Amino acid sequence: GCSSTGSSNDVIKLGFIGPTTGDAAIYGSSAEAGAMLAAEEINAAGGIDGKDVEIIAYDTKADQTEAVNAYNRLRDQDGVIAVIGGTLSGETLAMKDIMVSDNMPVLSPTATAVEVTQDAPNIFRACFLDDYQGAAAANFSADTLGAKTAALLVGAGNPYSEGVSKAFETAFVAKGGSIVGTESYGTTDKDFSAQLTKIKEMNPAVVFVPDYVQTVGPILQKAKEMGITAKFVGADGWDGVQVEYADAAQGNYFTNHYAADSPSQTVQDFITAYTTKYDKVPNSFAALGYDAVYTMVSAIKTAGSTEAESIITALAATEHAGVTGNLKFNENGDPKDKEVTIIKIDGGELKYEATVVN
Amino acid sequence: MPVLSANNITMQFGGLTAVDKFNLNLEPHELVGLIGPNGAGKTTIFNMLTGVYVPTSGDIILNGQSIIKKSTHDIVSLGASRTFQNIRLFKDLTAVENVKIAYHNFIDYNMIQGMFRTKKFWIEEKKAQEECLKLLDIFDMGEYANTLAKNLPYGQQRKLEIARALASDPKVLMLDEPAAGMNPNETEELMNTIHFIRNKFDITVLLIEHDMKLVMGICERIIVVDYGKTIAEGTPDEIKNNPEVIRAYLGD
Amino acid sequence: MDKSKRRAYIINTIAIIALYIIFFVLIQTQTMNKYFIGIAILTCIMIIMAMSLNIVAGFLGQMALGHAGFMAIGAYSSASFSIALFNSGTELPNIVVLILAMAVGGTIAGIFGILIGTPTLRLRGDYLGIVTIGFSEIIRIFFVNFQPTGGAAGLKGITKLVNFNNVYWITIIVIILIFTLGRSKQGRAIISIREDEIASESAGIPTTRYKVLGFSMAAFFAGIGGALYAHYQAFLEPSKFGFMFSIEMFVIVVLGGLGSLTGSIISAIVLTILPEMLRGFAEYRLLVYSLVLIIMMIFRPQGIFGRSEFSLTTAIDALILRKNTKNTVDGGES
Amino acid sequence: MLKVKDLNVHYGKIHAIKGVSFEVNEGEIVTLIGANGAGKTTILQTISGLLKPTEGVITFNGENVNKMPAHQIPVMGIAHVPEGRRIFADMTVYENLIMGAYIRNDKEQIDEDMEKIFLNFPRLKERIKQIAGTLSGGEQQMLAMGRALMTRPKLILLDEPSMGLAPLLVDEIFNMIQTVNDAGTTVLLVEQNANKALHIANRAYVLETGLIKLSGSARDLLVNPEVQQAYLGG
Amino acid sequence: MVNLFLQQVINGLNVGSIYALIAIGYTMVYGIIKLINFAHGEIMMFGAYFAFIAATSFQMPVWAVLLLSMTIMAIIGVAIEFVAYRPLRNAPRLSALITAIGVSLFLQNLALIIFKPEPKVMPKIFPEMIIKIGSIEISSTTLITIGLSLVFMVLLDLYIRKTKQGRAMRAVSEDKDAAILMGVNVNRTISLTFALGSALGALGGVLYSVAYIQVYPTMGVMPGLKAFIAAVLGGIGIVPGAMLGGFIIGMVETLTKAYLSTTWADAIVFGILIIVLLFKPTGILGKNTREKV
Ligand SMILES: Nc1ncnc2c1ncn2[C@@H]1O[C@H](COP(=O)(O)OP(=O)(O)OP(=O)(O)O)[C@@H](O)[C@H]1O
Ligand SMILES: Nc1ncnc2c1ncn2[C@@H]1O[C@H](COP(=O)(O)OP(=O)(O)OP(=O)(O)O)[C@@H](O)[C@H]1O
Ligand SMILES: [Mg+2]
Ligand SMILES: [Mg+2]
Repeated sequence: GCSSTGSSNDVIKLGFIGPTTGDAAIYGSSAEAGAMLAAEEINAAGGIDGKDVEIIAYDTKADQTEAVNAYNRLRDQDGVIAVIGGTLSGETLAMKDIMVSDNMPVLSPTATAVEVTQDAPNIFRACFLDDYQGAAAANFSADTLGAKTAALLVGAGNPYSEGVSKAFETAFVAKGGSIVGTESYGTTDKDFSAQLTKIKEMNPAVVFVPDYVQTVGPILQKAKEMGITAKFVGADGWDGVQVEYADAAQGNYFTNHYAADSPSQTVQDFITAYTTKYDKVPNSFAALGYDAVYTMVSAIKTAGSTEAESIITALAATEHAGVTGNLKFNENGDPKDKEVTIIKIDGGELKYEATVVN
Repeated sequence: MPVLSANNITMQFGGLTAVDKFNLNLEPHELVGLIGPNGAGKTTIFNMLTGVYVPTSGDIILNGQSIIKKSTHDIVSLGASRTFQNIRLFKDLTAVENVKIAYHNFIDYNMIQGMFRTKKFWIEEKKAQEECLKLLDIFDMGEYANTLAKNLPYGQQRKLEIARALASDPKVLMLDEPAAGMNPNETEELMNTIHFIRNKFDITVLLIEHDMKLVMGICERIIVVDYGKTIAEGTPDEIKNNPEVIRAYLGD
Repeated sequence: MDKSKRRAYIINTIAIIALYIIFFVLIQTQTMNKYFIGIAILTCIMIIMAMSLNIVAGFLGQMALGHAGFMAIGAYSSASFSIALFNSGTELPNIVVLILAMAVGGTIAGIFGILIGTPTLRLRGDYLGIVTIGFSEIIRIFFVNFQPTGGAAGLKGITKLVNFNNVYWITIIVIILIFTLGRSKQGRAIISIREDEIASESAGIPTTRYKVLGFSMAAFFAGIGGALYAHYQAFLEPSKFGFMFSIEMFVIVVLGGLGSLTGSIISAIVLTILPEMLRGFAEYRLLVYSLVLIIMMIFRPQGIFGRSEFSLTTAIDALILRKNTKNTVDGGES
Repeated sequence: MLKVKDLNVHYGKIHAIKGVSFEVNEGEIVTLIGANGAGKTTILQTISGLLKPTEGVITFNGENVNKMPAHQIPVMGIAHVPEGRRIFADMTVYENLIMGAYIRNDKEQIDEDMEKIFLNFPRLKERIKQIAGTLSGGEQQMLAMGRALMTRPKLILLDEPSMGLAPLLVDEIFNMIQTVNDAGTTVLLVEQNANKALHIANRAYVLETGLIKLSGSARDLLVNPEVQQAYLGG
Repeated sequence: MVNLFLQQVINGLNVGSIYALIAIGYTMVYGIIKLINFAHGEIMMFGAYFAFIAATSFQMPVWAVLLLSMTIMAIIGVAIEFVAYRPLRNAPRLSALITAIGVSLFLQNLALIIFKPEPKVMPKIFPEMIIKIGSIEISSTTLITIGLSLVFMVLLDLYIRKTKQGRAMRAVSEDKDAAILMGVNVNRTISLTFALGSALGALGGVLYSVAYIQVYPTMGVMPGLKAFIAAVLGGIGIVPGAMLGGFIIGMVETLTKAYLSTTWADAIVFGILIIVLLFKPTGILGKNTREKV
């Protein structure tokens, strides 16, 4: 290798790791798109003390081995000084031990599993933890929607879906509600009629479906066809559902990082810039990828150095007001006091409904 | 006491009775021919005798032991081996390897000894190599020992199959049309070989063949089947002049 | 052991040691960074996987599309074992733990090989292929749902025990063992089944027993590969062991040449390194990779080596011979 | 009718046919005899287009055969009963015969021809619904012959049709060949059974390792001491 | 309860008929060149994309959407055979299998680059209606899916069994040289087989995407694998077997999810497949012909 001795002088190299091919491509490529947009904006605004930020992005195919290879390469061949990633919990956990022993400054935009940041002083994340928004959704369902009964529809084998729904269950029961049934589906399932038929019979007030748009969309569509009247509630994976599944999602709620109709200039600018650049509406992955880069860059600026230890120290103390809210970290490296926004889907638009802080 | 006997064996394929209550008694050291029209059931009889097919009914006794329902490889170790009507060699292996595979049961080391190549491995392999080469030499095939079976001339392939069948040290050797595709000279040579191995290894030979020169020339006894049933049995001379056999098989 | 064999042994031993010294120097002088070391380790593991798969696919001639399942069993069982061992406060040196874990992973995978092979190996060709896919998917789904090993979220907290040093020697040993297996009476019996099962039975080979033996040996070595993988990655996700991974291994074996162990080795090296070399292509990476695969297959349909083995001795002889004919009229003994 | 000129065929590096020339005239029975591996099968396969010659010309009724795609050759009137029979093992006997008439569209005459074949081979009629792969060797040979005749060929190439047949059937097959020939089909016959072949043939060529070594009228060759020595077991 | 069950049976028929259509493509190609055409799932995916484009960008009527998608994929199928499989016609079977895997990966990643990973929502191209039989509700889409599948399957089966071209296909699949000697144009017959198989695969893709409303680059993988299993279950190479296998897999899958377990559904489907094959080693309709020796 020729560039194995740290970053060269005129650019500051950051790594990005996430799946951009294979089954999970949609997550990695959204987060990557957000990250790239942020870097572009930062460079247009003068970069870091005049140096451009360069993001080197590697695909993982959502495969743990690939993730480790990608990370090793970013470190040894490309000489990045910090990493944005991984995008999925699994790939991030696979890289965790090496990242920790390298003391690499890492900010994962979207890895939600609890262990990602545990015992890892150099690893941070921008997203909520699973329990965090699960509880928020439960509180909202119980308090605001006044639901006494809820059914869970969970993606089995999908840690995100399982984690969030477990948190929902705990919080909902703590509020005195009862879970009338839990149905699950496999990660590659496309046919949900069997499960929904059963849920219809249970007749709950709320159905909690924490999953991503491409799964939630068809579920909502089918539910509507079957005439299920319960309210559907979801989590940040729903972001984007208003575009293609507006009818089916009408009148339902989900927890998110920000509201598209928020008066915040940051949010509006982001949405405009993203839509212009990519010709599509950003989802939560894109927003988190975007914020992660800004946060990391802000920490590097504060550190005034490309040296790992000072970036980590700076990161731990950083506070960044981003699209997804005000990001600052607790001692674990997880977001602290991050607000959960409740969104209502109305007429193909995402409408701000409430803000919940756990 | 016969080495191999079949009592009323029958084989049905769906509605078709390919072999019908067939009986056979092979005495030690005999050289017997099994002839009959195409489709008479000769190969099917071989398949039953060697455990490739399980007879619909009837019993087969090899060396005093019933081998009905025994698997082919067990029957081989009990002393009956065969060749095939359509040559079935291990095409991508050399001639000597083909023979060595059938010599399998006489090579004595286990997998661990083989993988770690203990002394036993070397001794046993050396012995196997020598024995198998010796066998090839009997068929004048020493020069072909390291030739891939598929590259052997046709006649040599036929002989290799016989050598392979002999490697398992059978008491009964069954040959299915060994001279098929051979010209008269090659057939002549094959006749001598069959005679020779029968005496050298002191075995019983049962052979199917349509070449009457070969059958009449070396068989001591001939069994004629038609439609799965024995229609005649006797010495070559008796068979040659049996009107029933002439009608059904020989033509005039 | 005759003279030429002894000579081959000596040449190969020298080559193995020389290769190790080269790596050792490269690593010590840090000419080879961690990224390359990581790839080298993975390559070793993939060599073991490909060689072991070659026992079923190449020697036995069966279409086995579920090798990832056995690897998963080996990985999970060895990892659970080492985790339990460390939790019990063992004082054993790491290499001993690794060897024990490999033994556990290999044995359990081998046992599953017997359990799965016994009923299924009477199926032929593509039917066997699909059943092996089926079993390996069932194994994967089991680990997705099995909470004691972390379920879908994965198994964490495995101690990293594998480094280039130990994986190199373990790979060499596995290579040698699989080679010698192929050239023993058991190996011959297994190969004869590939050539012609009916003829093999008729030559007195208990084909069912040897099929199961071949299958379980493949599973055993796959389990060892899995154990190494677990203790290199230090984290296991069930999704890693999906259908596509089995296919990937199968591709390696076919590309190397079914039945050619040296082919498997070369092909494992090429196909592990290729995707890394293509990283620069970003989203076009897999497009290029698949094109390379198609083109390689069209130009070398029988695989890199077909069924033959690459022999260092022969290669050296060929080199010397060429030199000799060039330089002197009389090649003579060398 | 059929003219083979200076034919050379290679299998990779193996030079199997080394400049063979011969011809078959309309109405004749010509036989090619030779030891195993002499190249008889190779020649027939080249005529029917399954193999491409490296050199040489094959003309049939004046038309250059080796320039046309192999599947056109049966349309020209050349049928080939291949070595090892090559019947469609998973199809029924009936379907095999119908496949023989693939290039024809005259339904009634197809039925007629089939009846004729059944007259010659009653065993086939008995087994009309049997899956061809389970027929015995001899039965398969009859089927292969029948299938080829279904194309209504002008020239039929026969590759060791008597191989593996019972003596009675061998006679029958040779009678068949005679009948087919009498009915106007020209025959090129490859045989191991040189004796029988020479008895029904008009002319013969003796092939040895890819070269024609002798040729002449069948009658002459039958009494040729060289031939007797090498191929007639005399 | 009974109604619920019947409802689930209809769901099963719906998925099953799609699996069956896709499985036929596998089986036909397998039958003729003994190749598991791994790219078949991707043929189906591209078929769905073309239908999506035709229906959204060009607002074509439904018959035109189907015709267009099937025709384009028939052509692409033939092209794939020509470029990637024909050069390997005489190579070992498994080599061709590897190119098929290569083609599959290639097409999938090509789609990823062209169409991006986000799923597109397939419009409802069939007239929308709910048909009530007793208290069971069936959507017109379901009925049309099942109906179309059945019609095409029956036509194809008749074609293969009764016509000259169909017989030629079987002849080529058994022995290419012998087929040539009968005057069969082998290349054309193989191309035809790919065309038919790919067109049916495309139809399956369109129906699948209409039923599950999405089109995305990896959509062919799972139904492709399921259809492959279906083909094997029914006896690979046998068209009616593929149909039967497709319906069985669809039904088992749906009923397992409804009554046994959703997390283990795929494992159970595989389990059943394995058990069936253990008792019937060449698939349900596979001929159990012992090799004649
Ligand atoms: N597996 C099978 N399934 C159905 N029928 C079979 C099977 N094997 C053999 N047959 C039938 O059984 C009869 C006897 O066949 P067999 O092969 O034993 O004949 P054979 O006497 O060896 O004839 P040949 O001399 O032509 O080889 C034939 O009619 C054949 O069609
Ligand atoms: N597919 C092949 N590949 C390589 N060499 C071949 C192939 N087929 C035939 N040969 C070689 O070509 C030569 C002629 O073979 P061919 O089959 O034409 O002989 P033949 O006269 O028909 O013999 P037989 O009487 O055994 O049928 C032989 O030396 C043979 O080994
Ligand atoms: Mg026979
Ligand atoms: Mg020949």
